[in-house]
Amino acid sequence: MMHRMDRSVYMDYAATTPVDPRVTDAMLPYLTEHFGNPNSLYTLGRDAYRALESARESIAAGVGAQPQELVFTGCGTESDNSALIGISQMAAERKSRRHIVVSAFEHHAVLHPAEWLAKNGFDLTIVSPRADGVVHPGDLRAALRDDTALVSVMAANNEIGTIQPLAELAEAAHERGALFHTDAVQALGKIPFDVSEVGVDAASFSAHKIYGPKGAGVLYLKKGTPFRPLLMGGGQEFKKRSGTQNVAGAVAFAKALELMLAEQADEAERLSALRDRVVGGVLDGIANTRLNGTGPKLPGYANLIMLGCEGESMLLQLDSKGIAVSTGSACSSGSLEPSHVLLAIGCPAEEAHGSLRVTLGRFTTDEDVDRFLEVLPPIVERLRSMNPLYERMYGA
Amino acid sequence: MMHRMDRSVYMDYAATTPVDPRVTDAMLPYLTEHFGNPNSLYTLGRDAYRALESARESIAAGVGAQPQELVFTGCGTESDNSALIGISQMAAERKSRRHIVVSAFEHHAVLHPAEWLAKNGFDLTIVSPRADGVVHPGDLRAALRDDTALVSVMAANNEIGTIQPLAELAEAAHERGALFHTDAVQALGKIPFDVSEVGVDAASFSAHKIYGPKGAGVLYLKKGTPFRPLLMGGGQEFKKRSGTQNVAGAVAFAKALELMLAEQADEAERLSALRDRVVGGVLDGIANTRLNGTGPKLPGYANLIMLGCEGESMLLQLDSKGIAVSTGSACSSGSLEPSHVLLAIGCPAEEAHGSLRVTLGRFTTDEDVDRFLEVLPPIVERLRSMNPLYERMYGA
Amino acid sequence: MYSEKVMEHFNNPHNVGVIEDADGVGEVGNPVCGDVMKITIKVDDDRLTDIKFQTLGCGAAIATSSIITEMARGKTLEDAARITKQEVADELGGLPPAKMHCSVLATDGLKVAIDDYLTQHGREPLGEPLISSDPNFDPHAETHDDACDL
Amino acid sequence: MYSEKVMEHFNNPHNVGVIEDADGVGEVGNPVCGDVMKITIKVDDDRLTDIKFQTLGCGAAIATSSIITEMARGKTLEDAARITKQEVADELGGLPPAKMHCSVLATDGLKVAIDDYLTQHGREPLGEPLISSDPNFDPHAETHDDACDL
Ligand SMILES: Cc1ncc(COP(=O)(O)O)c(C=O)c1O
Ligand SMILES: Cc1ncc(COP(=O)(O)O)c(C=O)c1O
Repeated sequence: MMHRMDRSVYMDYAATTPVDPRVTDAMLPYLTEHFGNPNSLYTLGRDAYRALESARESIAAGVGAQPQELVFTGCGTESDNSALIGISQMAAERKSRRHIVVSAFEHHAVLHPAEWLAKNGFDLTIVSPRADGVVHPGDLRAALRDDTALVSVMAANNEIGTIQPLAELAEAAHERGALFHTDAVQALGKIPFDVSEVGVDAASFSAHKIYGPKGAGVLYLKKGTPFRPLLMGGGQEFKKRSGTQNVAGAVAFAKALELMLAEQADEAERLSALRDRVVGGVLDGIANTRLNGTGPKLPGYANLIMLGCEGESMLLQLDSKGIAVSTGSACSSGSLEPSHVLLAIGCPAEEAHGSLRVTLGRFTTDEDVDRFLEVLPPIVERLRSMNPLYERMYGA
Repeated sequence: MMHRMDRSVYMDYAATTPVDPRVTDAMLPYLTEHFGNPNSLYTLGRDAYRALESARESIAAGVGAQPQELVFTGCGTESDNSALIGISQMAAERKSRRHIVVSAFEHHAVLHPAEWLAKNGFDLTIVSPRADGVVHPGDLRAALRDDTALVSVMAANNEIGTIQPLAELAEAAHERGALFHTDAVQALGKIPFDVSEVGVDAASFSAHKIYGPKGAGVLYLKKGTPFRPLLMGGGQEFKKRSGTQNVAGAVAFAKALELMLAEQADEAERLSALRDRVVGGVLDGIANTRLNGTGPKLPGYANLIMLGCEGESMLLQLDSKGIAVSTGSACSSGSLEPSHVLLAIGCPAEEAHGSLRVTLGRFTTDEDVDRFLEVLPPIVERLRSMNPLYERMYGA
Repeated sequence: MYSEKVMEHFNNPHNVGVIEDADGVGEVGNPVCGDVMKITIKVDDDRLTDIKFQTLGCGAAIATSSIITEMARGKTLEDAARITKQEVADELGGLPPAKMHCSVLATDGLKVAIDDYLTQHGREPLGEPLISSDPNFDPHAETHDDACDL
Repeated sequence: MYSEKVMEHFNNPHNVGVIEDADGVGEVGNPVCGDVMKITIKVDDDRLTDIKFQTLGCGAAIATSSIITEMARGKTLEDAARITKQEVADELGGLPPAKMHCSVLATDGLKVAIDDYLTQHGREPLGEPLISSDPNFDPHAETHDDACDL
């Protein structure tokens, strides 16, 4: 029997979030009473259709888009894949542009389709973020070509939380006639984000990062953006994504975003303060620790390095005390290479293995932070004492 | 103000179904308490992972597959697209087979990817079903070639409900070294269906047709079937479908299938009897009506032609009396061509415009059928009286 | 999908029927395409004094048929023949884009009936001659892409 | 993910530490790859009388280190050096496939320590020589595809 704490402390909001009870309440009727297919003509179907469309309007208003510019998808990954493949292939067909650019620390949902395109007729350039965790517009400019079809840089990084200068990046792309997509899965609702202000052509979102359900995504496609659908069939979603729409998921997404926006300013302040306590507590309280990424960050995000510890061990030890965090250590993923994000910002592999990603959210309390700061130091100490190299590498 | 009935009668179970309360109960905890990301290593994540995997095992047992042969997807359409494109492209790469065969009355989620493949390096042969609504194995044999990569024929048709001789069709494909996929979205749970008994290499399923939520699909891929993923990213689902898994959706799917299988025999009998009442009532009670598809059918499915009526009008009139059915008339879809399914089985266009699809399900009662049989005849009569050609074309 | 006014006219269409001693008759559409309209008119002093219709078709086809009889009654033949499909749609509070072709059925039907009256009286028809009984006649052909091409 | 036994050994690893007057020392792995193991042994009459380890690494790395000290203690050098990674994994109630390489760390570490003892005493080493201090040494290289290739 494992010794477990009564109180569990969730600090991995970047991985996923619980569905907010207000969101569950909003979506439930669309599973049960209002279960109609939104493509059906009778009352039950039209009710579902109206719910779907008002969810679309509400999300559109929330991100500064027109309702017809939003496509409901099955997840953030589908939004990313559709944007990368659908836009690039159509831009290639229409304008013979066959070059794409992505940043090195994109989520794999962007990187892998980009690599797939590179094997299927496209040239791919990968731009590195700098050590601050930011893709610098000048670096993007240097990567652009006259035949660049699409640039994809995320709005905020999922591991280190750094916010990207989207408006400048999009402008750089547009100067060369390229389209610009951003993976805004992590940024949505946490910081102001308006597609028309930043001037992106496409953006990806996912419900389960903002207290909505898993399996509900949105793709913003600016009017007129060349696109071919990834999923073909019944022609739903303005023929841009076939498949019976997940009405409950769409309603949930809209409600979740509405709550994020209503609470954004307060939450940003509250979570930044909590994050500062986490970071301060770790850096001041534990020797040989440091913070990754110096650029501006999403509220509540901290990526910390505990030199001489391995991430998965820390994670499991914290879990046995009821604390949930994640790590960029390779071992947690079953591969051997540590997080491509940390490597991309120049973090040496041996340090990246000792990373902890701590991401706070709606239900994080001061007591959670207290508990984390109480539990972590002895774990780090114990693991370091078991590390045959610790004294040699990091000893005083 | 529209005059509405208190009691509404849903007879479009083939379009979608309400989520069974037992399914809602099963899935809810995975939205709220057990919200972890199944790819996270800590307890909360492992709990979600276990739920996901036990859902997979349960569904696998239900369809005669191994758990690792099932991939959770975002909908039936995604399963179909993934199978058609993922298998064909990989089979082409590995075995230089560049020919595919699909039936003419497949769902568009199969037809459109097939047509897309035909524009992207493949030859496509379309096999017609016969007037009985069945694809005859001999007709498939005649379409096969030595370089056929994939054959896709649905397990049961969504508009006329006819059940296809899958085992013979799959055998015919295999004889020529081709792989066989079936869209079993409509058949699942309603008739015995076992992937290893029928010997298919791939099969598509969707939760919302079996009293589960919209936005949750499954793709069966027999071990060793060549495949490239449509959605690339985090490498979830054995690298066959990236994207954070919809754990609640998977749990719901498993529960929904469990209930379908437990009640299958009884429901088949009950729904067949109700369907016979519908069909008998219409054919006996209304002149110039007929039934589409003489082959064996899914329980509860009837596709009726009311000569001299247009489908959408009937549908809307029925709706104003609280009855929900669908039609294969073009006008309901915004295109002008009536249902490709009805045309494929040789139904003339002018008759197809007068089709009503009546599909009964778990919550259909005897009273529902009574009400339908009471309400329909005057509607048909009235519409015929407004049809300038009725007497000329169908008058006694 | 449909406006309230469309549903009103669909559920309770005005002027359904056939004028037995009509002065003009128009029949357009094609059952293969799923919609057929027959319109009969009474004319007095170049004004439409009565109009009746019969329509096989979808909700929009029936509603546009119904509303055009209301819009045209009392108008001169010339004014009535000038009613556009957009005016018909507007009068109904709009139509879904996919259904705009249905208002062509109504305006075409009316024009054919008026021209029938004019030619019967040895006068010049107002529109281009429409051959309503041709089974290959397609009133939609100009108005959208995916025309009925069976 | 991990079996109960793995978690037990991970949470309460046996024989952690360094034998100060060890008869043999083995150190394998590489911090760049995220796992390093150091093993110290006492030998009496060609039998392992004491073993201690220190490991930097994931849960599986620590658990396999812990269990191999238990498995090897009391065995002859030859028997101990013959413990396979599969035996280590089995003893723990199995390891996730992606973690199988961790049991190589443990078996290799033990072999290096035994060979260190043997060579110190002028005897033939049992295994192929492993150069544990080479920063490019990769104990995983043979065992799976996506090896640490930084
Ligand atoms: C036979 C068939 N295949 C595929 C689908 C598509 O499934 P989904 O709506 O889950 O995308 C449906 C239903 O819409 C169907 O009836
Ligand atoms: C930046 C980013 N993009 C894309 C995704 C994928 O979203 P989903 O899990 O909904 O497929 C995630 C999270 O998993 C993410 O953090």
